[in-house]
Amino acid sequence: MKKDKQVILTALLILAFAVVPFIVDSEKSYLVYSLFLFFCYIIISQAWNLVAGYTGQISLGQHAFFGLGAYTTALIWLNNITKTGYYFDPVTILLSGLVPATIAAIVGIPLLSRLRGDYFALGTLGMGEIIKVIFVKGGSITGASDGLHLPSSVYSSIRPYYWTGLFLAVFATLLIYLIVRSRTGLALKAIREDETSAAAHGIHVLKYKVLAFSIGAFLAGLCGSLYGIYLFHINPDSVLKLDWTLYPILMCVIGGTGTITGPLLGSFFISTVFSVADIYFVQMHPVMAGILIILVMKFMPKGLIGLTQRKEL
Amino acid sequence: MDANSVVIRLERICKRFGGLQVLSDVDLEVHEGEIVGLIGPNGAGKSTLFNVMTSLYRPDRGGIYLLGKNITGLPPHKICRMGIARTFQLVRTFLKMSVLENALTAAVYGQQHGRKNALQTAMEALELVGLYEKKDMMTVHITLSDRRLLELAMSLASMPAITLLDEPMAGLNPSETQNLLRVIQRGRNERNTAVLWIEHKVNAVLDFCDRVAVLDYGLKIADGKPDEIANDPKVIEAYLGEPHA
Amino acid sequence: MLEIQGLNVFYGDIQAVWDVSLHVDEGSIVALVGANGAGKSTLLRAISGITSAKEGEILFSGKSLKKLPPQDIVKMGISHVPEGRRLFSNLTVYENLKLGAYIPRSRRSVTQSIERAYDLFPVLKNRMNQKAGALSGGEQQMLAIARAMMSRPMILMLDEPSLGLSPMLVKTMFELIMNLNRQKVTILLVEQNIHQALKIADQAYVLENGKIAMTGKGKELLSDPEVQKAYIGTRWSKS
Amino acid sequence: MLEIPNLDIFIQLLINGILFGTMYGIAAIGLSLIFGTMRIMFLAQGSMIILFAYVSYWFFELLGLDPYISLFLIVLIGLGFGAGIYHGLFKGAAAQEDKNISLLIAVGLMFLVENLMTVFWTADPRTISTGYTSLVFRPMGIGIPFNRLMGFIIALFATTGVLLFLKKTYIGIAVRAAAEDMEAVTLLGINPHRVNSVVFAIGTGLAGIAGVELATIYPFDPFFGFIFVLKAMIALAIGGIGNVFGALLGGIILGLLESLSSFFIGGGWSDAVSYGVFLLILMFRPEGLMVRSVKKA
Repeated sequence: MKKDKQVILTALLILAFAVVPFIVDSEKSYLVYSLFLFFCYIIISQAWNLVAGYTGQISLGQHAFFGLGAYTTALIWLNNITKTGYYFDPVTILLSGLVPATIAAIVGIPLLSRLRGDYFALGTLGMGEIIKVIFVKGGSITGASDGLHLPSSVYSSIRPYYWTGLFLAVFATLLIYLIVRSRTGLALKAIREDETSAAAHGIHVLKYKVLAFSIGAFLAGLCGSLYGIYLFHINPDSVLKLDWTLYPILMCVIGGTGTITGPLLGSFFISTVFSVADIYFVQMHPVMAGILIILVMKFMPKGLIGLTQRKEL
Repeated sequence: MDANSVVIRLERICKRFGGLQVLSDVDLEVHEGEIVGLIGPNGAGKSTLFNVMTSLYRPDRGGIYLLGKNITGLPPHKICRMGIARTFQLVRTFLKMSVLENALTAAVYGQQHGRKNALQTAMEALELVGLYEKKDMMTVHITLSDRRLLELAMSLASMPAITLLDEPMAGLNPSETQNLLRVIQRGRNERNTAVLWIEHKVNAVLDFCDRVAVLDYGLKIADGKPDEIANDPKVIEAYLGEPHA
Repeated sequence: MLEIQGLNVFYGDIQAVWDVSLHVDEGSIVALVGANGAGKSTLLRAISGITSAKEGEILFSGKSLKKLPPQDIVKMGISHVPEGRRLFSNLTVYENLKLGAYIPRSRRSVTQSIERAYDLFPVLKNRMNQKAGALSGGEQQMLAIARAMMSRPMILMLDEPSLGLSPMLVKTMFELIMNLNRQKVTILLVEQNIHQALKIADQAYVLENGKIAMTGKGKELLSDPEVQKAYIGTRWSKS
Repeated sequence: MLEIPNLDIFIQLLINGILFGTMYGIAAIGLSLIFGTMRIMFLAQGSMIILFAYVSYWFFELLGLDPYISLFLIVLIGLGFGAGIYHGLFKGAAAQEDKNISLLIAVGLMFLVENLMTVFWTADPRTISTGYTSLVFRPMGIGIPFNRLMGFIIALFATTGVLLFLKKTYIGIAVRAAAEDMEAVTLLGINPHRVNSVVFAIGTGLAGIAGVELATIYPFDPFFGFIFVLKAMIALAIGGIGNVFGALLGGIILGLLESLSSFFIGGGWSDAVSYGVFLLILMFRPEGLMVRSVKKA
């Protein structure tokens, strides 16, 4: 009974989000744009949530996969590789997820087998910087520091961005939900709790860590692709900046890592704060992000979700 | 005893840490359905032996044979799936998972061919140790003795050929201890699981085990029936540091 | 001098010490014995303030220690030699000792205290400029005790001083402890080597699963068949 | 084919590398000390350096204060600021088992300082240009810029100072002991918060030195701090944690590596080389960076 209710409520909520562009003037309203950002944040924070919240591996290289996704889309488009239309082309977007996922698997094997805890975090940070250098130094293929320009004339409305974002956010959340509830989820959580014990109970630790890392990269890549299509100008400063790692961390910790609803709450909260900040104090939102991350970690390290959990104890 | 029924055989296991020889030439056999106690003073190398058997450490020399197959150096998860389950001295259950999820993890990943009926196996194991009622609780919220029982249930859920118990009774009160002993016995009776058991409470081991092996400073100094062990002067000396005055 | 009333100690949600009451008289040796995991170390950690989740009362000369952080408890005159010695192995023997006299009261007389430590443990003097990590097990244990004595404590709490030492050294260690006691240092001793511990203890408490199971004079407990049964095993006493 | 440079250029490259590398070294010492007692990588260290570079810049622009004079003032500010940061932000989290909390607070601080600087002072690169900025000594035809030489000398003094502090003072010995075992330190009557705040003060004081040096020799912008802290971590990985002199040496080796690789492979790629070395060390020479955590386990 209770579960049915939740499903119905969730479906209604998604439906409500889906009809927003019909109600407000999507091209003029700031609301549609900020909800679009909200959806992007959900995708990328769920990705980080799987890797860090459920598997216990703090990755500081999420921005690299986000950027890889954006660049993959741009490169496919500009070089006319798949010949499938490109603007909101599902094949391109999917490939933009698969390329980072593959790279994550390749670099993940050495990183995850050799580095634990802080060292893994630092290792992923180094990895992200190397990828950045490769793109900056990629010459004419990647357009160096100026990056790549997509034909922006195809833009007509923000609505397709909005719906694709919504779809991907639902997809990401559902994917994480299903993984976490599956047998794979058991292995991931066991690894988070105690790697040695997990191995002693028959779990192939490296395999599952790489799997989670790779799925995280897949989702980050999808998000990067969508955002890249929105920007039309893909360069290292826009899609390979550390913000794309820090924002998801912030949203996860504010909402509560290792829960499904935590990143949703966190994304909502942060995108609201950012939107308000952008309207009233230009350029201040990264500053506010910094203040928020400190305040949250200092006063409620379990996040918003932690507020409800504490009462149970 | 029939050689075919040997579940695990250790051959001349050696392990050094830095300058310290923790295990020297340890031989040990455990047979099907047998409960073997492993005793010895603190720092004698008992837990290290377990860590070598489950491949958390690689022995410097020597071999480990499970049901006749050489398993030395295989990764820990493979060893678990081949039939060695263990508990840890400092209980290592997965705290932020429910009791059932813990048992389920062991049932899903611990069995070689398993994965079918994992839920049923996990439930049975919980029932066997008497934790069925608490299956939906977060492990972090159950007591230490329940966590020990849960670890035991997890080892049972992986349907092992042998279970290694590392001080399962530490921190349990007498009635909890009785319960634990009953569970160990049931595991043996119903499934013919062999048990190798590190224990500090010597009298429990002597009362309960079919055979007892004694380690001291990394050497196996005795191995035999409980009665023989209890009267072995070498053992008494190892335990008390000096003979009874 | 030290009085514990109805102490309960928790690790997270787990209770490790249950309603323990005990007292340590000035100038005495008190032993806490019991099996691994009986809660002995936890009790010491609670007294010295490292473990903070506790109910009940810990009084030292009538003052409550319950809410104080470890550094303030040391200043009141309680020194704790933790399990496993916990020396600073990259620091020299001298530096280890010097740090022992960190608190203002003892810092003034650090030179005399170090001299006294060398008198008590002459081996340390020969090795004063070596790193503590290079010492043998027995020397390390001596250094750990000497370091704790640097603050000139009134009570010295020792956690398993005989652990990992050869039988010969164990004997020396217990002689040392008695020697310290003769110099008016009150001793609270945690031991698994019950035989030795009970031999030198004025008063002893047997802990089981975090509760006090028995108490009495050390020598009385030593000959108590109940203790024999619990620790050495019924069959062992036959030998 | 690689071009074989003549000896003069090669020596010039070495000297530049060494002189620049000392800055990394100074930052790395701060990181090393903080990691030693708190077990976190203080990722905001780079932003602190940039912050002090700005302070030194504004002292110069507004008050006409020579950077080598304001250095003393900045080090003092740094010491106080560091202790303040510890008490204000990290004190509560330091006691917690979960080190991620401290790590994330450091990340938040980095983010905050970085972006606050951008808001106040824009993202335009700045540099202090004094009468002696372009002064270069030329012993035997090898050019040694005055500012870099000064930086090198100051770094040596600072390192020696830190070493003496750790060897000779009571609290210094306590810092070294705390890097091994904080709990044992508190059992000797030492307040762990005092140790941590001293360590933060020194780390931030060193950031002040590095900031002034940076401002005199290199154009900086708010976001340079992140790159800087990464470089300091690489220096640390090379030199090994817990060894003050090793950290300085690691910085110098990194400086050499960058100077040589940017000449031979080309600027920009030198970063990739540094990060590559970093990853390789993390993975294959764990005794450098990981020695403590292994022992703890």
